[in-house]
Parts: sequence; C-alpha cells; structure tokens
Amino acid sequence: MRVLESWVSGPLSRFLDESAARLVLLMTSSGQVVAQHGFTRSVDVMSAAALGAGIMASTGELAHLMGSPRFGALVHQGTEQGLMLSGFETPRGRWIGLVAFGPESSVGIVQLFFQQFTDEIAAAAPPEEPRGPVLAENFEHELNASLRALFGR
Amino acid sequence: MSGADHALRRVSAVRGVRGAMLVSAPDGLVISESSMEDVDGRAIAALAASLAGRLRRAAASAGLGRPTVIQLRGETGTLLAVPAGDELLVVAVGDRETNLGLARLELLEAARGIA
Amino acid sequence: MSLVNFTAREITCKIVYYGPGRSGKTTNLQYVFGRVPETRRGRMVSLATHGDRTLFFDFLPIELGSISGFTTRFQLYTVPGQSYYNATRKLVLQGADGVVFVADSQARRFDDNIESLQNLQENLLEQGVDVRQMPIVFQYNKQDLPRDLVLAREDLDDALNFRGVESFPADALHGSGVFETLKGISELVLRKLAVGGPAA
Amino acid sequence: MNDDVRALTSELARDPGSLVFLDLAEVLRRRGQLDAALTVAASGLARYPALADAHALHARILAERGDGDGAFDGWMNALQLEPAHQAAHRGLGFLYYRAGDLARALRHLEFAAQAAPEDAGLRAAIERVRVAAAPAPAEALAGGTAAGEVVAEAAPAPTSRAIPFAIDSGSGTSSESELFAGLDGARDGLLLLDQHGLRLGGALRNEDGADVSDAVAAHLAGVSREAARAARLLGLGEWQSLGVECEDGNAHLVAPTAETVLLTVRDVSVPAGRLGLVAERAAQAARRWLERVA
Repeated sequence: MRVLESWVSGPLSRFLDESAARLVLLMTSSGQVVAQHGFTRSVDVMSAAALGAGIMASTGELAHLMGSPRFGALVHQGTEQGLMLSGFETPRGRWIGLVAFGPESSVGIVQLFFQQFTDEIAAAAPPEEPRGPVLAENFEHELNASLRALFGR
Repeated sequence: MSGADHALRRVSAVRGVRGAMLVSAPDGLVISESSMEDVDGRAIAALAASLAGRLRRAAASAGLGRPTVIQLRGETGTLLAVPAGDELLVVAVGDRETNLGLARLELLEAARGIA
Repeated sequence: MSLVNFTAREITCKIVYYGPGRSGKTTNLQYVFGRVPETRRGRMVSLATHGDRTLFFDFLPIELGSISGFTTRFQLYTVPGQSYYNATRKLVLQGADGVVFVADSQARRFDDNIESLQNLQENLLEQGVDVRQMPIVFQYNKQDLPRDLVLAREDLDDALNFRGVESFPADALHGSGVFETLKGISELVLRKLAVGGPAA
Repeated sequence: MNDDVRALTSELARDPGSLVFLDLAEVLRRRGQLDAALTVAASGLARYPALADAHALHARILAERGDGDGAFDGWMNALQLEPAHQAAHRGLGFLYYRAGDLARALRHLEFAAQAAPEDAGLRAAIERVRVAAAPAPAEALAGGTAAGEVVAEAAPAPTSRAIPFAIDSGSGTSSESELFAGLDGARDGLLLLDQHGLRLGGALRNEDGADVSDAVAAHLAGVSREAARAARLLGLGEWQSLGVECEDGNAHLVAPTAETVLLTVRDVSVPAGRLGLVAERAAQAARRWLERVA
C-alpha cells in the first residue's frame, strides 16, 4: 500500500482488510494518484488513474446530458474479476476510488465497505496545510540533465 | 405482484421477522426486498452472500453436499439464508422472538418457488 | 495542482497538449514515447477513432528522474482538437499544471488556431483558473512544410502569443522542437514549486 | 560466474527483447548484486508486464532488499497472471508466515507444494508451519529452499505466536485424545480449530472415511470473524452459533473461546436442534481442554 498522505492509510487498510479487494487506486477527479494498493509500476498506476478519472468524468457528463443525477458508482463484473469505480466527496475535493476484486469478495461487500471507507476518509482528513517551496532554486540544471538523458541527447 | 415478492411477503409475515429479501449470491446485491425495518438491506445482502459462499465451500470440502439452510444466531436476533439454485439466496432477519421453525419453512418454500 | 509526496519524495505534474484538430498534439506524445526508454515511461494510452483523431485523450506518463531529491513524473495528456469535443477538453484540462499550445503553422489553419486558443481561455476561466497564472508555452508545428504554405514564427507570435511566453518552431513528426517544447514547459511548471519562484 | 554475467549481458545487449534478462537477473541476485539484479528485472518487467516469471523474480529481488510490500505486490501480480505460479505461492507463503498469518502462509505453501511435490524443503516448511511452534523462522524455513533463506534473513521473528500448543496432525497426542473423550463423534464429527483455520484437535471424516479436517479447517479460516462482523453490522448482537443444513449432513459452528471455533457435523438424521445441544456439550469440553493445555 502506498499513500500520498499518511491519514489515508488507516481507513484504506481497514477497507482492504474487510473487502478483500485485490487492487485499490484512489485519485483526484483530475486523475492524480492519492493512494494505491496492489500495483507494481508507478507508471501503470498513473495510466489507470487517468483512465479511471476519464471514465468518471465522461459518465458524469453523460448523466448531466441526460438530465439525471451523477452516477454513484460504476461496476463491471468480469469472469475473473470485477471492477468498481466510485466518486465521493472529501474535505480535499472530489476523489475517485477504483477497486478490483476477485471471487473471494463481491460487489456487495466492496460497496458496503467502500461506503464505510469514504465516511472514515471524510472524518479523518486534516485541514490542508499551505505548501512552501519544494524544489531548490537552481533545479534547472538537474531538469536539463534528466531530460537530456531521457531523450538520449 | 411477482411470485418472488409474494413469497417474500409470506416470510416477512412470520412473527419476529423484520424483513426478507432475494439476493444475488455471486455479487451480494439485493434483487428484491420486503419490509426491511431498521437494517440496511445492502448490508444484509452483502454479508449473507459472503457468509453463504464461505460455508458452501467448506461444506463441499467436508463432503456434505450443498447447504440448504444457513442460520446465524446472535444474542438479539437471527439471520436466515436459503439458497435458491446456484445464483440466488432468500434471506430473512428476525429478532429474538422470531418463530425460527416457521420462518425456516417459509424460506424453503419461497426458495422452491423461485429456483 | 501538482501532487507532492513529501514522505516518498515524489512530484507528479499534469501537462496538457492543447490546440486545434490535426495540429500534431498526439504526434508530440508519440515522438516522446518513441524516444524515452521503456523503463522510464508507461504505456501510451490512446483513446482514438479509426481516423486516428483523438476522441477522448492520449495519455503518456514519463519519469524524469530525481530533481532536488524528488522523483519527478510528468503525465502528458492531449485533448481532442475538433471543436465538437469541448466537453472532453474541459475534462482533460481539469487540474492541469501546464499547457503546451500546439498551433498548426499552415496559413490556412490560422483561424483554427485563434479559435482553439480562445476556447482554451474560456475553459480555463470556467474552471476558475487565472489564464495569466497558468504556465504555458507555444509550439508552432509543421514548420517543415514549404515556406509559402506556413506562417513564420514571428507572425504566429504576433497572432497568438500576447503574453510573450516561450515559443518553439517544430516538426513534431520528425522530432524537431519536441524536446525543446517539453523542456520549456517543464521549467515553467517546476518553477512554481521552486524556492524563489512565484507562490504556487 | 563472472563469465556467466558477461555472456548473459552481451546476449541481452544483442537481443534486448529476449527473455535472457530472467537468467541474468537471477545470476546477479544469487551473487548478491541486488541493485544490478533489480535494474535488469525491472527493465525486463517493463517490456513483459504480462509475464508472471518476471513479476515473481522482481518480487524475489525486492524481498531480498527488504521491501516486503513491493515483494508482496509482485508475487500477487504473478498469481493474477498465473494462479498456480509456484515461486509466487512460495514467496507469499513466507511473507505471510513472517507476518504471523499462519493460515494464509499454509495455504500458499500447500499450493506451491502441489506444483513441486518432490520438494522436501517445502514439505518440511509446511510441517513446521502446521506445527507453528518453530523457534525462529530461519530454522523453520531452512532446508535448502532459496526463498526461505531470503525471507528468513530479511525477516524479524514472527509477530504472532497465538497458538499456545503443538498441533500434531498424526495419531494425536495424549492431551488431544482427551479433548472430546467420551463424546459421540470424537474421531470423525468434531473439529476444533483456531481463527487462522488451523486444526487444534478432533477430526472430520467424509462418508468414504477420508480425513478432511485440514481442508475444511482451511475453508473455515476467518469464519468466526465473518460471523461476528455480520452479526454486529446487522444488529444481531454477539454471534452465538452458525448452523448449516446441507444435502448430505448438518453442521454447527460455535466459538468456545474468542480465538477458537468448534465444528460439529452429523448426518441428516440428527435434527438441527439436537445438533445444537451436541455442539454445546462439545464446546464445554473444548473450553475445559483449552484451559488445561494453555
């Protein structure tokens, strides 16, 4: 399990424990990863987050277009594993959860404990602290070296 | 009213039963429910289906065949679940005063009608 | 806003390639995809129609490496250029840390560039983003085409680049200018996170 | 060895798309060059993200570097791609053992043993986990199995030592034979297990007379927790019993203590109500026995 901010880990590990989910990805509604469990490569995590946020955003627009309220959750039940995508409000803005689960769990169990998880997240979120400078003033040198290496120049 | 709704109503009418529902066993979701009081129907469906799945696997490994009735008794009430075919469960929740014998028979009857 | 994980010392930034249809946004990402070693990038996700126009978005995550001790990752997105995909463009633009505006240098696409730039400003405004605060660079693509078909960099700057930000002539298909563009926007985006930079 | 590395490296350089990265990473790992091994494995994995062997090897190297979380993810990925992957089951077995989750450890090690029935080291590890009274993981998991060495080196002592007595799956210790003494079905219809699904005493036989105790116990791991959870969330109070009527027999579960579960099984001729009484009597016997052996 990897989390961006430590207060997410308590609720998330309880959710994993209760739901027996295989993969969990939490992201902001713009597709930035907040926490994950079960993925290996961070770049795969980012792709999954981009797609998950895209799906939620587009179905949200679709609902809007059809004059219906926003979808609470989207569920895909495959033969080997199921997927659930669900948006929820937090004091840090709207987040999205992507959960993959196998036959050892079920949609019902995942939804039941996801609800509990989102309640806990809403209660646990501390106020956001203003952010000071992160990078050193002369970061350009390192950036250029990184980019040159990346492009083989 | 569908046959399933009628059967669920009969289960709910048993003394002490707080509600009855039809549950999709593989995914733990409510299909239809009857007068479920004070309990989250979604929680009943998810938890009953999960418990039933585990007990089905354990019963098979013990050579007992498929479960026909499951009863979880707590201090203040009972959860009853009866499989109807492979995909469905008929579930009831009753309080301490529930006539469990009659509830069990009505659930079996409902499952026979639905499966 | 860029995500900074102080515990794991990681930075993730979202960069959106914006511009009119067929200006070469996807081509930029494809070139980056082809040049960056596999260990430093993810799969390129393309949600496109058979006509190869971007329907939803393209997405490419890359790992820049360590900068000021932070593992730095960029998420590169493209938006669909065609004007009827505005809902999708708005979605992709959400939470962007920087924008690369890919203009088509051909004289006959002049109006399309203007229209797309106005659309970008409207969409940012709608999301409550101050256009002047958003890091942006311009790329004038297809400069390899014959002289009489394309506008010069100075003319395009005059028409599009009112803020006088950095602009890069490019031939994205063959890679020229792609690297410089990415470097330009990276500096602007990371500058917001740096000591002495304007407050993020 | 050096020549191995050189040969494999140049082979990989000639054909970066080949699977030779697996051999190269493995050789580097065995030589203890973990950083280099990791780089090779990671780039191979990036090229072949659907290759279970690549995930398993990557996980193995992470485990040796002390990254248990990363190793866990990697082995789980391998199993998603190849559910019977032997090395992944073995690796997870040792990780669970290290975390003190003996039931899961056992399940994975048994899966691993199915794929390699001749692996004496693995069999020995399974027996030791079963007995669960090993003095230290390094000893329990020794026996030439490489993954065992790896995790044992990196591992602190198991955090869980919840099982206060030896579990003997053989003919039964003298204390175990006292457990259900005098009760009907003591040798074929009463089974006491811990919350991890490990058999503490008693036995269960199917209609062919085969001992199915361990398999049933494994399926019932966590059942008391699940029963308690359901009862709590549905407002039923503390759970008291779980009755299961089946086509070919009836079963009854109670919790003699917070850490144990008692399963009573009878044929369908014994009505559910009477089964409850038999179970209650057996539960009393179990509580007395648990107090004695603790």
